[in-house]
Amino acid sequence: MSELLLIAAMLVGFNLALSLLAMLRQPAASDRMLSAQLLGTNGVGLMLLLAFAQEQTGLIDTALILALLAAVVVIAFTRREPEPRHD
Amino acid sequence: MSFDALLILDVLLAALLLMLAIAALHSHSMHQSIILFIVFGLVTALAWARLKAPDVALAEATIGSGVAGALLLAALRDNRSGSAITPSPGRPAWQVLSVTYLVIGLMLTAAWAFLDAHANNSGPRLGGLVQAELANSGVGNPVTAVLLNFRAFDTLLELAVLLAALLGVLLLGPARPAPRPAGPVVTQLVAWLTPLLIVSAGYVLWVGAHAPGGAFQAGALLAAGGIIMRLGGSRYSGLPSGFWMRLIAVGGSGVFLFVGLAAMSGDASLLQYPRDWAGTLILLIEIFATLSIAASLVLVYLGGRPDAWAPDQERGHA
Amino acid sequence: MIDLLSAALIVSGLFFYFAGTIGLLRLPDTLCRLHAVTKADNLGLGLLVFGLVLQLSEPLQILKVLLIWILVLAASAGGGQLIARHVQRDPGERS
Amino acid sequence: MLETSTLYGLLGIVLASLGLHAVILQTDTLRRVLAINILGVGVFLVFIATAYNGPDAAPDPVPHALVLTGIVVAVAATALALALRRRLESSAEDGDDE
Repeated sequence: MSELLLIAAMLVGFNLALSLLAMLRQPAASDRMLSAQLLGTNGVGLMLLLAFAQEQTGLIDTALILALLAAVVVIAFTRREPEPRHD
Repeated sequence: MSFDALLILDVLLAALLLMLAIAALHSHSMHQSIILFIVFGLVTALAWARLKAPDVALAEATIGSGVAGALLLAALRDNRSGSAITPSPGRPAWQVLSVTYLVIGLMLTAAWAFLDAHANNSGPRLGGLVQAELANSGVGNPVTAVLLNFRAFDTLLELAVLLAALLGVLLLGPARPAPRPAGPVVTQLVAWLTPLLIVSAGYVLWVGAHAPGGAFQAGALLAAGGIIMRLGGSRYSGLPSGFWMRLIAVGGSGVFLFVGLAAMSGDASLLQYPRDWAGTLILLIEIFATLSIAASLVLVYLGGRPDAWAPDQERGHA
Repeated sequence: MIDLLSAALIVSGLFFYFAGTIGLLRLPDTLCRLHAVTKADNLGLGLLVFGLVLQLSEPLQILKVLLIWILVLAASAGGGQLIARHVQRDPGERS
Repeated sequence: MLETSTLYGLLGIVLASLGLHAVILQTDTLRRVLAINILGVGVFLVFIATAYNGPDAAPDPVPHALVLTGIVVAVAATALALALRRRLESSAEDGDDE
């Protein structure tokens, strides 16, 4: 079983690298955010696989926090228009 | 076989980090650079996980990638509203060349030193000492034991550094204007995400005593809650006003110092907790440190003195 | 038996991960890519999560791992909306 | 045979050099702040790589605690640098009236 987990972790790593290549090819801002989201999902999956493969349950918490921050980062990405009025 | 798969993963992660760093440093668009930097933080967290440093992975994800990314994105907004940055001409060739050679020389020296130290891995290690003394520290997580007991003085000064940075930011001027109220999607996301962030901050703080986690990660998670409330259009980002806000901002270093000094009333020296009380005192310090760290990070995210910083009675006139 | 099921779920999860990335690389415009990424990747993570949950026995751990999937689903649903809106607002796109 | 700790340690040195190079040579202040952060991550990698004791042994917790401290100090410095940069830009815009 742990063999499978390790190979799965490696493959998700490959996928992460592919997503990054896709990201670097995209000139448009929204595509970059989309690729970042994809990288986030991959990262969460890889962190989970490492938690099981290395038998470090603490990494499950880290994966959970990464998932939470993925949502935070999405908000930070899309809300960046300057404020027109001053108060 | 199994070892090989992990080694390939390591090489992949290393290549990813290099690519991300180069792209982030040299991409044409600053927006792209910052997104790449946030992804760089994510991959770094994976590298920490591979090196069996889950505490650092958690801190990197929350602080190094999350809060620092949000700070940089907010700073990017300053560009558009503020003065246009003059596209400065590139450096002269002799500067580029000499700096490049110098840095390459430094890099090779450092690599040689690292490999040499690595080959003669015989120097004294503190790790064994930490494991031996862990039972006396009051907590079960060795990293928390180092941070809040064995080297508590460093952590106290670290909180002081954070406080100094906060004071610096506050002195430099007023906060950025609040973003306008958000649309329904963001409002909804913020509404369910903020309570989850608060609950997980509490969890990470509590779990830090015996597993990866602790005050810094918890504080950064709380701060993330404040930051998205701000992005959702909340003017005060969930911060209290005036007196209470100032009290929370200094509370972390204050309680830490107080406990450290109180420990001296016996025969002990500064920050040398009584053994039976260590666990409780560490938790007490960590609770206040978490609140302080969260408030400081949100305040520096605002980019300066918010209106609510003023004493309560002045706010009515402003 | 459980191990076999778990392995099958993990492998199919990986398949959808790759499908999502290929979608990102090959599909012609942003909205198509958005569709591919948000659907395929979340399914991939979901299968992975269920495959891993089968190996756990502690209820708290199971709850946390499932929560991860729910969080990513919600983030990606919200994120998909916001990015689609971003595309609509300025179709020209500065780079 | 390449070891995990050697790989990450050398990677850290390369990243720190890339960061240092960009801190000195880039002209945009925001990018320089970003470069300092990458320099920091490179240094942290060297620390954590030396703490690593192989896949089966527990790593040394002292460098982990040092790096945790470092991450917080880095973000504090980043925040201060960005606030200074904002002040710099607003005074460049307003001239000398402040």
